[in-house]
Amino acid sequence: MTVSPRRRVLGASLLGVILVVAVAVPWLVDDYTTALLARTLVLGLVGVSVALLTGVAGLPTLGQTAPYAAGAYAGAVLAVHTQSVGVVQLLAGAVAGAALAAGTVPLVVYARGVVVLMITLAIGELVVTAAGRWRSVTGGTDGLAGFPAVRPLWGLPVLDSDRTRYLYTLAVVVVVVAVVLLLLRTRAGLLLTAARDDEARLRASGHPVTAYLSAAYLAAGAVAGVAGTLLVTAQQYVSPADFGFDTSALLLLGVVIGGAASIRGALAGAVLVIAARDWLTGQFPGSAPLLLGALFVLTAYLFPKGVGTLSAATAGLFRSAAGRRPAAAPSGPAPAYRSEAEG
Amino acid sequence: MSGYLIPAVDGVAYGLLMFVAAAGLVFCFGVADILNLAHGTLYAIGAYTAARLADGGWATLVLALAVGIVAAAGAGGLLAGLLAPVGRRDHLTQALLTFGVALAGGSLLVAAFGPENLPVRIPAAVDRPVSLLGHPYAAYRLVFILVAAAIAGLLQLTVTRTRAGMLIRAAVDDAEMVAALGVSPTRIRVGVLTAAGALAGAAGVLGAPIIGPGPGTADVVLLLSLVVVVLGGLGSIGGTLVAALLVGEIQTLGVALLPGAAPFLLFAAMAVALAVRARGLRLPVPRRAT
Amino acid sequence: MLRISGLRAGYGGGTVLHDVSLTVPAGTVLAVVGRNGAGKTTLVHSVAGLLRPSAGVVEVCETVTTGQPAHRVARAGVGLVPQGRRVFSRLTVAEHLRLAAGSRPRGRVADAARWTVPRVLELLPRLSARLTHRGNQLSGGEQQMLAIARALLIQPRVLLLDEPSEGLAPDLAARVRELVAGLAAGGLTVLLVEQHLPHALQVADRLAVLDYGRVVLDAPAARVRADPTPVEALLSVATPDAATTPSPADRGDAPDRAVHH
Amino acid sequence: SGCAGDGGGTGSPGTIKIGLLASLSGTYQAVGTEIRDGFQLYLNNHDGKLGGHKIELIVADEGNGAPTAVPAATKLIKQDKVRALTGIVGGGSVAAVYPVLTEAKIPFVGSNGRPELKDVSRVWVTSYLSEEPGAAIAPHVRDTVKGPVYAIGPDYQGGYDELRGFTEAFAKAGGKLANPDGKTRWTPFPNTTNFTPYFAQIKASGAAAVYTFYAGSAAVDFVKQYAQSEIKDVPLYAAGFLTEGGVLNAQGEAARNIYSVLNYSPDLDNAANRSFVAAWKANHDGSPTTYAMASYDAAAVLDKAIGAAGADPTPEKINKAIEDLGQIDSPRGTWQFSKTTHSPVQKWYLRQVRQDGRALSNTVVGDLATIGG
Amino acid sequence: MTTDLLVARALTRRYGSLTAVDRVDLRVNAGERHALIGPNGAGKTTLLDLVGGATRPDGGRLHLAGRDITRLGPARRSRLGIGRIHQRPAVWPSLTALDNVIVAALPHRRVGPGRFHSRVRRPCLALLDEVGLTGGGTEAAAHLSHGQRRQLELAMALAGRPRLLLLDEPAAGLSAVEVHRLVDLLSSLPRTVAVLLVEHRLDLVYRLADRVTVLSDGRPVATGTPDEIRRSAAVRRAYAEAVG
Ligand SMILES: Nc1ncnc2c1ncn2[C@@H]1O[C@H](COP(=O)(O)OP(=O)(O)OP(=O)(O)O)[C@@H](O)[C@H]1O
Ligand SMILES: Nc1ncnc2c1ncn2[C@@H]1O[C@H](COP(=O)(O)OP(=O)(O)OP(=O)(O)O)[C@@H](O)[C@H]1O
Ligand SMILES: [Mg+2]
Ligand SMILES: [Mg+2]
Repeated sequence: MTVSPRRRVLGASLLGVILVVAVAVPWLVDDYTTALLARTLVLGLVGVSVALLTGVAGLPTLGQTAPYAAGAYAGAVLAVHTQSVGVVQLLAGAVAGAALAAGTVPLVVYARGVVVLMITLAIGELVVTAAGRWRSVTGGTDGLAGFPAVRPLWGLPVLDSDRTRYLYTLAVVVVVVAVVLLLLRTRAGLLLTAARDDEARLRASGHPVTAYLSAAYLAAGAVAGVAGTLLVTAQQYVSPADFGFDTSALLLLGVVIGGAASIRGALAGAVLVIAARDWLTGQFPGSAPLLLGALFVLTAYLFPKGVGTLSAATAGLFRSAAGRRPAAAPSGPAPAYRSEAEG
Repeated sequence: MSGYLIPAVDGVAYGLLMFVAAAGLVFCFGVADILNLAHGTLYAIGAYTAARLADGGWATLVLALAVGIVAAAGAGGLLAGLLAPVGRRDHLTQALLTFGVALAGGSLLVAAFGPENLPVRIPAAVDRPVSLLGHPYAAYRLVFILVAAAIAGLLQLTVTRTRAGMLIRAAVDDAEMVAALGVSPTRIRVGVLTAAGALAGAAGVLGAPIIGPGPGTADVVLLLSLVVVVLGGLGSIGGTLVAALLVGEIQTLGVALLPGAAPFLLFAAMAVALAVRARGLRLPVPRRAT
Repeated sequence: MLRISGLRAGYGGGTVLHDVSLTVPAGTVLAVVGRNGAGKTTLVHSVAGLLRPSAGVVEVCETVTTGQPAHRVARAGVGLVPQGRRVFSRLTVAEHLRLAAGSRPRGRVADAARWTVPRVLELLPRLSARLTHRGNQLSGGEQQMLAIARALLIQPRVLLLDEPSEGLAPDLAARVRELVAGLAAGGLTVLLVEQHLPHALQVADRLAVLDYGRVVLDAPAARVRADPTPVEALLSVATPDAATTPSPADRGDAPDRAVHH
Repeated sequence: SGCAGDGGGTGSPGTIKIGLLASLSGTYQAVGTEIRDGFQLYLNNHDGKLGGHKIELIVADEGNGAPTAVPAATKLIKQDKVRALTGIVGGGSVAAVYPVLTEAKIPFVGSNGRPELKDVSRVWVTSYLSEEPGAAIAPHVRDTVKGPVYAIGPDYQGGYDELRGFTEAFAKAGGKLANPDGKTRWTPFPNTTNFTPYFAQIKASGAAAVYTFYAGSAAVDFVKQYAQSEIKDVPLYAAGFLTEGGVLNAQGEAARNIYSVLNYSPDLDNAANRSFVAAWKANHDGSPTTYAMASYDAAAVLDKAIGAAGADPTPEKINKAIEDLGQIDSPRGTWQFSKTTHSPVQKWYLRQVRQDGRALSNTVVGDLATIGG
Repeated sequence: MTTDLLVARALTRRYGSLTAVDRVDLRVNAGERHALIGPNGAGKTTLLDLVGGATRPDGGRLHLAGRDITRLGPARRSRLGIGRIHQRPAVWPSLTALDNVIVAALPHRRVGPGRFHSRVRRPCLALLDEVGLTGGGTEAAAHLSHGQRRQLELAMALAGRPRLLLLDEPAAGLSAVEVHRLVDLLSSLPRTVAVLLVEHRLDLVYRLADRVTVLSDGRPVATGTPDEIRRSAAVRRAYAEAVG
């Protein structure tokens, strides 16, 4: 929470440069890259929701594809049947994502660590399976395509080129990420960090920790839902394959690479991983997995900081799932928690 | 009624097969707390070895077992070497590294052995149906009753009775204090991953006739193993065995009883079981900071 | 013996210990006192190899151990009772003892001086009633006893004790002090961190005061026992350029009220 | 005309870029490589030219499905600016790539997957529609099997289509399903690795035969477990993919005697096939599969169409030329595109897994109907 | 009766065959300084856990100011006015020292965003000063030494403005000055705060406590004023036995 003013100015100007470049990009690259970037941004936004849970709240998740899918299908159904106004679709996506999260809250918020990982994995798989079978709404495993073009707001022109779709995606992602960042600067961020560090202590201080975690889970669901709706716009197509296990795994790893108890790191990490995958698939057909695998191994070495920040923070929680005490910092002794869970 | 008998028996055999396939992960993740997402790849090494070496005779099966164990153990050791220079040793970093290795290793295996599912030949004596209470049943699957019992017993003994087992558990709690007792935590980690590789390799060779070598093998084995290990309560070998049997029955008897819900059964059961257990542990506040 | 010279150590760039030099001859106890955050634990960790010093030399029984990993240092004969106990939460008391007793440090120990499990249990009888409890099922004091037992069983020639009596009931703490004195008499080298000056003086042959990471006093204990005032002053008066822990407002009447009972 | 550079990208004059998208990594890599090699074989046999133009074939990796297929296709279309696209293993991938295709108005000559699409004016496939194998074999099964037939298949779109083709035609032919509720039994896909509980159900249903469709490792598991199950003596009929290509090798003895239906078999006796098989065997171990054959035909289609599209074959002209192609001479026998579905009207064959020299192979044992479109 | 703040009746906690807290009756009056002493493993921490809600009793009841709190979770109890420091200091390592105190204070001080600075932040800073951690509390708690963490946790407990403060060995690991400061701080607490103090430093106990309860093997063996306890043979026996 305490950043020196100089660093703040530096950070702000860096952010400004990045934004300017991001806006200018479609005029600098071809349509293919523009379309790719739009899709990547969408996945970056899902990455933000993953980081919100994994890094900030300490609930490592492989299941954000579930609200992502809910948001996507909500947006798609709206787009096909009635509504071509972007904000309405986005709102519907957010509601759908949050609703799906609400339905699964009791499954998730009591568990910790790897157990959360497996529960959310199961939720994600169940939702994908359901999406593949609910053909009347989702078009089954073949997916849905052929949506009428979106208009961002009433009265604005429709988005019918890669460039406009990219800019729309960028705008929404920037707004949502800004909102998330602002929210985390309030006490919410402090409380979630504390919950991640030591939730028993937080309870002992009078905080309703489960409620906090539920709120974070709902919020992350809404963010993923918005991303889902954006996917429909950016990609013009949705199918259950978009929400498969590979996507969740890559997003989680992207977040790890981003070193993201910081949301911005997560966005960057997820964008990086997805872009690398898509780019590698395009440039080195057939060798993409090999190169991507090597890339993961390398990042673990090259950016120990990025990986480290998140890891340090989550290591403890991962362990507490099994009732183990957090990893000892190299210097200070760490508490030896007792656990009835083990007895 | 008897329509469910074979699925029920098969559930046991299939569950035990999964326990064998998961054994390496039980050891390195469940016991030693090292998240190894390349576990499926280690299994695949064993399975490919079986496909290459076993020709239907007992001698070659034994040879395949030996080579598979050595190869996968070597790969496990290599993995430990890769993990060593990384400063932080939490699960997410381990996941990143080992997943990368799994991705790359998977493509290398496909490059070496081709993209096809390879046939695995086993001795004719076990490659046939036997009569089980009047129903024909694949004899080879019954092998896993013995193998699983042996592995479970061995693991349990190692973990609870031997000095190595104590060191591994201690290193999970506090690696620095293990070092302060004069034992190098790095050596423990190398030992664990090598042993886990050997287990996975053995499972790969023996399991190859059922979960055979192919491009999807590693993923299937990893996913099922993770499910079994986490459901088993991370670290308890008895618990893992029970979880494996449970998953086996869900996949067979459950499917037989509720065929319409089959696609949802495994994951729904897993999510609910884990959530109920987590909630059960949480409500009376499990952790106490003294 | 233990020789520390010119030691500098810290965390992530910040230096905590500045040029610390101390010598503990075999068969003696050096007590280190100092205020919270003075760097006592940092010193112990640097000696034990848990923290890599940025400069200086640590010598254990004529072998330089600086920069060696902790397990090498331990095998050179250094036993550690860490601050905060750090017992293994998933190992039972019996397993702790077996594990520590089974480690093979370098060098021979005379059989009479050898620590065995029965001998340790005789010293700390409470533990024998808790043999099947896991580390996380012990009370704070019991954990402390276990940490002491664990360190003894690796047959150390140099023993580092970081506030070993924290959480022990008074008579047990006294017993630990007796033990420490006895160990030193038997030829062990002991570095004891102890907050409570009178207790430290009871067992120490020398006393070092650490303040803001520097040794501000290093004197024979007998001299301090004869006149504790300078040390008491050191322990309560903060240096003016204090960054994190400035002087208490009420330093005037601090020493005697706090330390006598 | 003045629009030479229009769709041509930067290739040397006269060179035409064609994009081929297929799974070169992941679960379907085996099929993907066959598709690539089939197309390449045709090119090699024709001096690297199609319709007289030098061809620059740009290959991209479809990966496991839509999420990887879309960026790869987008690259081919928007960056490489190919004039036609071919390949694509998965129906889901085709559906996912479809919007990009439509937007760029590029013709697609697919060689495997083909989902249901609203507008196929630029979509052609040289393989078949998923319903067709089942529809082709159903009357035969009805006639030869004395009793009800159990239908079982994987729980995804391809499975639905394949099995629907069979069950509808079977019912129309007067056949009766052995499934207790009269509906096909779906097995979770791709998670099912153990089929024994289903075999118990089949046993209980008293089926006289089983009809199924699986591909890849599920096909291996299904066949191997079937052969050791309590229904091992119940005749097994399947869409050809159950025993096609590498899976047959992995199934080994367990696959013996399985009947399957497919539009191709390497032992077909016609001139085109003889030269195709010979050329294939010169470069590869083993016989070509229907995947390779379909891709080979896709190249043939493009060859003819580009040849007919004049000196400057724009995507638009190529598409128009495909429309007017007529009969195509192929290793599977001659066939032509249906006017409505843009997929082949072709002959189907009944095959059985039999000993062929030292190995087992799919041997044609009879002709089935000519259907399609 | 009305002055009873905390009433425990027949409170029991078993761990397997071991009864860590055995039918303990305990009364703490409002504003009372009540010390809990006893040998290692006597059940003191377990008793504090039961009062704070970190563990559930196997038997007995617990009342706070007349209200039955036996079934309430630790968060509810904290909001009813029970504050606590742990035998092993428990802080949030990735937050700064100040944020630790602020987070501990939040549930107990409902303020609008505008008043946050004056109503929460400033008092929390002052608390840090009071326990002896100054410098603005900008250091991450992970970087504090053991003793500093204990000081921090005391500030956190005080930030909740508890009616009942549970202190588990607050002086352990504190240096002489800090112990002195602690004594001052505790003696200067307003009489609206009751303290249940577990401490092995008997000098502090006798100085601070109004009443002392001695626990041995989970049973209370004596309760009385410091003077009575100092003279009690039972107490000496309980301690002597622990040493064996
Ligand atoms: N992991 C760490 N990272 C950064 N700084 C640390 C770390 N651990 C300790 N410090 C700082 O180093 C200094 C010395 O800490 P140390 O633990 O050595 O003190 P100590 O003398 O043992 O104190 P105590 O009596 O409280 O145990 C303190 O100012 C502390 O803030
Ligand atoms: N989770 C647990 N499982 C089993 N036994 C436990 C558990 N927690 C505590 N005990 C036992 O209960 C007894 C009481 O422990 P407690 O921590 O209350 O003691 P204490 O009085 O605080 O001791 P100390 O002064 O050493 O801190 C001890 O003998 C301890 O071994
Ligand atoms: Mg210290
Ligand atoms: Mg205690």
